[in-house]
Amino acid sequence: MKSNSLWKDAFYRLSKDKLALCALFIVVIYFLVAVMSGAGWIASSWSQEVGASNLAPSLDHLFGTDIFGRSVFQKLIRGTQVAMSVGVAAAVIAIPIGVILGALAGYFGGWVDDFVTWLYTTFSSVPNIMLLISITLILGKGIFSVYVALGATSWVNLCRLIRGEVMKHKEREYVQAAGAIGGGHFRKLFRHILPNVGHIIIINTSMQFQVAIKSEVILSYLGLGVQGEPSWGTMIDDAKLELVRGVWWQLAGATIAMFLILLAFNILGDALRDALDPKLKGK
Amino acid sequence: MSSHSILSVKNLTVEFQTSEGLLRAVNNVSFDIPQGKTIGIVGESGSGKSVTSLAVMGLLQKPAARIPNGEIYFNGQDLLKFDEQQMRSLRGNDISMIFQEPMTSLNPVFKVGEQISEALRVHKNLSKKEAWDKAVYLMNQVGIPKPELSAHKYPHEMSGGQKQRVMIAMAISCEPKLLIADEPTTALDVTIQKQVLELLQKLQAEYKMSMMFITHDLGVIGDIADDVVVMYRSNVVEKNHAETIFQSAQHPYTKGLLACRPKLGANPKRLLTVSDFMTDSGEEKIVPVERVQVFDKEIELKESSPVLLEIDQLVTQFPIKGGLFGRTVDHFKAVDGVSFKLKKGQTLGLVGESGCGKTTLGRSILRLVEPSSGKIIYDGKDITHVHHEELRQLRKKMQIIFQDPYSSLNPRMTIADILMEPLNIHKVGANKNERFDMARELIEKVGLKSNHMGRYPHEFSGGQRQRICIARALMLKPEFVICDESVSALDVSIQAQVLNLLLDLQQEFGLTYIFISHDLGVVNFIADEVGVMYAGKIIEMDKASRIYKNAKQDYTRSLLSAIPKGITKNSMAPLI
Amino acid sequence: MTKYIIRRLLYMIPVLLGVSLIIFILFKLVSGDPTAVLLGKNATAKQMADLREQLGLNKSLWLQYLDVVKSAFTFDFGYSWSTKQEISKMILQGAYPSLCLSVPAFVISTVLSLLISLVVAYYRGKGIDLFIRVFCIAGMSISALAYILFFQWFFAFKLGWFEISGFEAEFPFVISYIALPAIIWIVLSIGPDVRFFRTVILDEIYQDYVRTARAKGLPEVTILLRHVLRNALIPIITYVVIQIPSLILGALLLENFFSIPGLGGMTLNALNSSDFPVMKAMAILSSVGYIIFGLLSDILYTLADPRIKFN
Amino acid sequence: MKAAVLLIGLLCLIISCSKDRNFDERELHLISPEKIAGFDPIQASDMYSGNEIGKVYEGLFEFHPLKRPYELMPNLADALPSVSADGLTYTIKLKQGVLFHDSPAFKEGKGRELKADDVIYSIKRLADPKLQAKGWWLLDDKIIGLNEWREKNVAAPATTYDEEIEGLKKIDALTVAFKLKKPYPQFLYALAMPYAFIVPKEAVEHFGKEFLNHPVGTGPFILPVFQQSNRIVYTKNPTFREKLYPSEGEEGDDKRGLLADAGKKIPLVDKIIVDIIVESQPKWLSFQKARADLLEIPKDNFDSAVLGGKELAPELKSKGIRLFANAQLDVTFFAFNHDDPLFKNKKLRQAMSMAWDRGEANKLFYNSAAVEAQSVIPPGLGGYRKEFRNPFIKYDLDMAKKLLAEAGYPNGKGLPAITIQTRNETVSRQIIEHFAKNLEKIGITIKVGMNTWPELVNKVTKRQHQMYTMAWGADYPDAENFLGLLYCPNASPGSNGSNYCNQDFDTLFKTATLLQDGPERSAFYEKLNETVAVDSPWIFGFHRTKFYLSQAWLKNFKFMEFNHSQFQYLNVDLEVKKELSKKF
Repeated sequence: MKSNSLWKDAFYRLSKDKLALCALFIVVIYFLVAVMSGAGWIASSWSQEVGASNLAPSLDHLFGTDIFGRSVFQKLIRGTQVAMSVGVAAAVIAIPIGVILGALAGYFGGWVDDFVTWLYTTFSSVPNIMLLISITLILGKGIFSVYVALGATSWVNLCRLIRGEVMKHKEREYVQAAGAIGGGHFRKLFRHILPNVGHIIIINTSMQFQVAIKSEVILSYLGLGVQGEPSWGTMIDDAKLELVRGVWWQLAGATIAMFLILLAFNILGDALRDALDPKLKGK
Repeated sequence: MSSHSILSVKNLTVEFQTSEGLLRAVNNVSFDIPQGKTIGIVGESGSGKSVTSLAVMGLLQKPAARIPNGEIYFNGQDLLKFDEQQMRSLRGNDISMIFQEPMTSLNPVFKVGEQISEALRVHKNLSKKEAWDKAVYLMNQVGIPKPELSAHKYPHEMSGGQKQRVMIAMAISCEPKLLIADEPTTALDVTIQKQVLELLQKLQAEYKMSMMFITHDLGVIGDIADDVVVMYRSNVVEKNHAETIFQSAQHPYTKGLLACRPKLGANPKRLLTVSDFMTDSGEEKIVPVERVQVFDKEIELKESSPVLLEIDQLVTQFPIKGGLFGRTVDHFKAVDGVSFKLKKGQTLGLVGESGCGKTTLGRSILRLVEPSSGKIIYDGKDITHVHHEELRQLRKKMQIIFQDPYSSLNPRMTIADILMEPLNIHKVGANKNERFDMARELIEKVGLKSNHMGRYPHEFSGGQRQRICIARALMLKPEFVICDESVSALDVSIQAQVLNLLLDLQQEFGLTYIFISHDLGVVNFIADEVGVMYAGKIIEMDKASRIYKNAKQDYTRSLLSAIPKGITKNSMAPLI
Repeated sequence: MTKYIIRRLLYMIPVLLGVSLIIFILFKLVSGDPTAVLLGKNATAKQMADLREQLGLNKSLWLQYLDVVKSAFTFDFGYSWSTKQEISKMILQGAYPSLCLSVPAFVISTVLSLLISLVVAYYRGKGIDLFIRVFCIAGMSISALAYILFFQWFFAFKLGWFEISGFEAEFPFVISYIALPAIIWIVLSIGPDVRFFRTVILDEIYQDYVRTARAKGLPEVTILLRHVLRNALIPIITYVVIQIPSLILGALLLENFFSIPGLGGMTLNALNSSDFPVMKAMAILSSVGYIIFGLLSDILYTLADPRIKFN
Repeated sequence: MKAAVLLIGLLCLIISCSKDRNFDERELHLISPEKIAGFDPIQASDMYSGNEIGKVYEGLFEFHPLKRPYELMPNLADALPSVSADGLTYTIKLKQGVLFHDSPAFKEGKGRELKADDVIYSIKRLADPKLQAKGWWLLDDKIIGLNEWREKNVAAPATTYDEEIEGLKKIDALTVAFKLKKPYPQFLYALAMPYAFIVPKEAVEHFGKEFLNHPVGTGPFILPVFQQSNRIVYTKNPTFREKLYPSEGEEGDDKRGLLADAGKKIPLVDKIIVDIIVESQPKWLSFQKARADLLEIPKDNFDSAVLGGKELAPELKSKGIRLFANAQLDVTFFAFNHDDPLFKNKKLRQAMSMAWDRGEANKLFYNSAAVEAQSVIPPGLGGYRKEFRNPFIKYDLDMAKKLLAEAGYPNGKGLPAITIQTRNETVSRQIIEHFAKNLEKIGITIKVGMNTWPELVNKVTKRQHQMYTMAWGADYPDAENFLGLLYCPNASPGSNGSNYCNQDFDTLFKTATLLQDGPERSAFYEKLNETVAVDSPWIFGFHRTKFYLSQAWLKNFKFMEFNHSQFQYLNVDLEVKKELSKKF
């Protein structure tokens, strides 16, 4: 019995897109690296000295060594964990808030909608960078605050998108039909509407992911990033002082590592949108 | 190639590169359009008729589409050998086209006057002023009132019919030799459809154009086409003079098409469909005689049955917001004091043009929209204000089938899930297996196969989806079903099948229907009693047969006269 | 329309109240007790207590919130804690350099992106489309910091094309100072812009009215520039206009690295010195900007799209 | 093609927009790494503000630009003061004919002469409770009647300056007498600090809250209006008094050419242009492009400027650039919070101190140019003894492990992770990372806590930290300024952020601070310094070295710790500049 859900369809389309597959491959690799270094299987000895201070890249040290003689390559690997976890955590925080608020507002309208609209208008009115910085300051430095800060700033966009989409779907006949067979609000919203706006969440998350990774760099530059763990942000921050004395490999390493994953996410995001957005289907 | 042909298509084949592989949309199609004549191309959706017209216009999406063989001669020149530059000077100038969907085919941000004058400025080198004047003249020609003013309007400020008139004005602006009309009236109400058809006829004569008229509804082109080409599954199955086609169609598919449209004044028990004439593989079937019989439906049958539904002075209004704080300043009455009674087992047809309030009425009765005043009495019980559990229980008895089979099924659910959902909600059936069996039983009743259960809605055609909708509505074994334009979006051939299905089901389950449609022909076929709605009110209500014979209101009569007769000018309807 | 504008302006009140609340809560928690910093390393406890009283930090929370609300509506921001300067004056002085950088960079990048996305849309699906898309995406996948460090070293120092850092208000000297940061800004924003514009334009290109235009025999370029662009402009306007208030905030990193005395650097300084009044002022200012330009974009939207009426 | 031409044309246009160099005027180009808040002397708490304020304002005394160790000389005062026998009354006579800058604040816009009243006004202003001066601590509880006057005005709607104060008396139009409550040997240093620079009442009243943007002083340069900008341009003060370049200095100064301008009227340059550049890359690049005459080398550019810690890179040498390396009067440290019972354990403190490889840190962070701190007092101040060695700063892992075991945490077992708070700067972070890496070897886990400056200060003053790291720079050349960091009454919120309390130390310190400068006091200081070192109240870090690079054409530069008045002595050799500029 052959059956093709829209998701399967989308992934079928995705699998035809070689560029997107490459991107997906890179993302998966990064995730694997992140998980493995998180579990301590690889790069667990990043804090060990492997050579003299600031050695240039060579076959022994792929990306050279940093000021303490630690392997930049190992730090890069370790930094992957921070970058990916920042993205995941931001999504884990932002998605429930954004989706629930957006769905409730879009579905029920009225004062619920007024309240949620007010909430996200207010939030989006305050400059993002200020929210980011002040939240990290409140919660104290460290990776956890970075998670929360990024989550707290990225739900807004998702909420707005979900709200709009739910409003659109609420009027669709299949939702009316669910009402006509006696389905309640809960069923209409969660069983019918939300699965149909799921692609928005996926697309948005893939976009937010790279925003999160980039924000980590800015926060690190401001000295508010992750501490006690190498992250790409702190590596680039180090580089701003090292570059003039010719130590370019930390910057190069972190930039390349970041470049690859951001590129992959961007391409994947585009491909996902093409594959999942029914509006573009068949074009 | 006959020398008097303006367009001559020879052995045209069009293929599309899709993710599933190569798809042949048009296969070895040949036909001619004689100078000054109209040729009708008929076929159901997906039969390749629109692709053919786009191939003629050179508007196929490259590189997805390719033409492996064939020739298209226009005025003796092979268009397929033209480059884009040459095609462009031809398009809108010598060959022009009208599309099905006037709502989206006009650019929403330009004034219609500008849009009409655009082609004139490109092809005829007219100045802005000259082109505008010509546009106003053309708008007058196509019968748009106050053309000077209307030229300044934006598309959204016009009705659907007017938009299609604008499209026509645009198409004829450069006095083309060939006009391609791709389902120009499908999206319009019947009355408007009739006007547009008349207009096209008039213009054709005036401008001495040739016309290629594409439709799924043979009935529509009865009045207008000289020759008819019937397409079925990418192939031309029959082409001949219109009269010949109507009188003695050769191909079973053509016969089916001719027979499937409900005809006024001749009420068969059920409609004939293509499948009555032809097997799935395309072989001819012998039509069983008893299915062709014509007789007036027995009315007295249900006279004695009890009243199931009584509507009393029902009003449904929507607030109009305004003022500084979005207060409600006024109300728009979509349903304005409607009353009627419906007996058990009967079918009430509600007809009216779009915006007359018929859909709101249907939803108000089901309490999907809250009525503002009046009473709904169902089975002797006032249900106007029941809530929660009571309302939920009511849903078991009252169901609705929506218009658009594409949007009324949740695209993320399998058919089994869709059909089992009402059972889940109302806790019918002991367990999942039992529910699944119930769903399977019904899906077979509506003419689908049980192995369809695991599929998703987008894997089905429009007609099949409507069957699924019907099955879903019947899952809870309701007594009363509202069919809201349930067949309007379907091709005529499919429409007939669905109508038959509805009748069969009514008989089997003893259902009571309210059947809402803009097509009086369809309503007349299916309903025992017909109510004509206009501006939120029922202006006339009578037995179906009587409405047809002696309508009291002018409005009703205009609706009646707009129904395509499905016959040519000089012949009566052939009945095989 | 007047009614609509008034209503939207009135909506500013609840939003501003909300913004004030967020700012108050965040910065109240962040800034904690600023007195130790404001008084320098040798401050005495007595002095700190006096200052707390002076700054109104001993007032009830409710009254302190009211102060924030008051300044949100009166635009009276008072004096900076750390520099003792009048904040409105600081903002006025910082706005010019910030705008000198952000406005040209913003305009150029928007126009350039639009041009690129039209080209990309014209050649959609072809090699050039893919190339430009990948190029844009690649451009936005590099951290701003990396661009700054490299461009400054290479273009300003090695090649000597631009001033390394600094700012001069006078024209035309200002160009040599802002050109490089502006270029970096453009490089950074072209990626997301092109990606958005391209999507919007492609959404339109597959609409029925484009087919109608083709059937009229219009050349592809005319269709793109006249029919498609005009419709695509509607979402583009919103996207562009809503970014304008962020121009006032300036570019934090760019201003810092190129020593442009703008509002970005000022905000950063304020954050680093717990200068609550300055942060408050900047947050309020950009929120008001956001609301006003939100309104403006809605009005432009309505002007660009005849289908939408004010209601 | 067209686009390319257009682009090149545009580029040429941009390049042509750069300003040409000025070789006709003696311009001094300087870089300041921090934003300047404003020009109010009483708020000038950091060195960089002090540098700017010192160009337009002057104090009664200043440090001699050439002599070392630092020596005070009269500036606005006519001579060093006469001090009463009990050391409590200082009588100071002012120079005659010193004019304030021309300003609209004065009658007819002409700057008037400096009077004794201005001195009294400026000191009162420092004490004004409404102004919350950052420099108040200098005079807090020092001058008779000043604290009472301050208290009285806390609640008053406006401060009244008219009231006479006993300790602050005008003797005649040009003479002031200060009466102190108790001996305050650092009093003259206090008067030499920017906080106590002299401002005219008229300007303060005329400009009101905007006074900080309209500096009106007596200094060698003028700045009519200060704008929040990243460039400050000063011009020579045309009405500046006859002040001459000193004709004597430290030994060898004449050989270094520092006395070439002896006897010339200062200031020696016509204009000073200060660019504020925060980030180190543009700073360094600007200097290399000759956009600045003097550069305090950002630590991390050291390698590319200097080879092997001594020599200048050849491409810099060839441009005539010179390197100056000078020990700073400062100390860096990791402070324990002695409130924390954990750190009452002396052996733990010592173990931690001995596990840190200071030699490596010196190499990594200070290019091996810093001096390892044995205790609090930096070299160059009375109380520092070169021979003194603190046994507990030696890098000795075995010893450290042993001490740790004795402290009750063998191999770090049972010891919780320790968080060190620091400022959110790259180098601070790296130093703690290095420290943490070292301590890991004996089994101690260190975590980093990054803070904005205000946060760090807050945590320290509120005692909400386990450990923190900071550097302390001298306010004036007296070891009291350093030893006070461990004085119990100074505990948080005072300057003793580690809340270290040691009764013996306190008693000794109290006695020492009342003594006037001299060998007796130095002996006291030495004792204090060396006994406290062994107790390891902090983990001592370094006394850092500051590096400056100067262009060949910059004359008379000599490193100064308290350099706010230094710039008037600098000179630019235009000939050399014109010649060398071709090389850039």
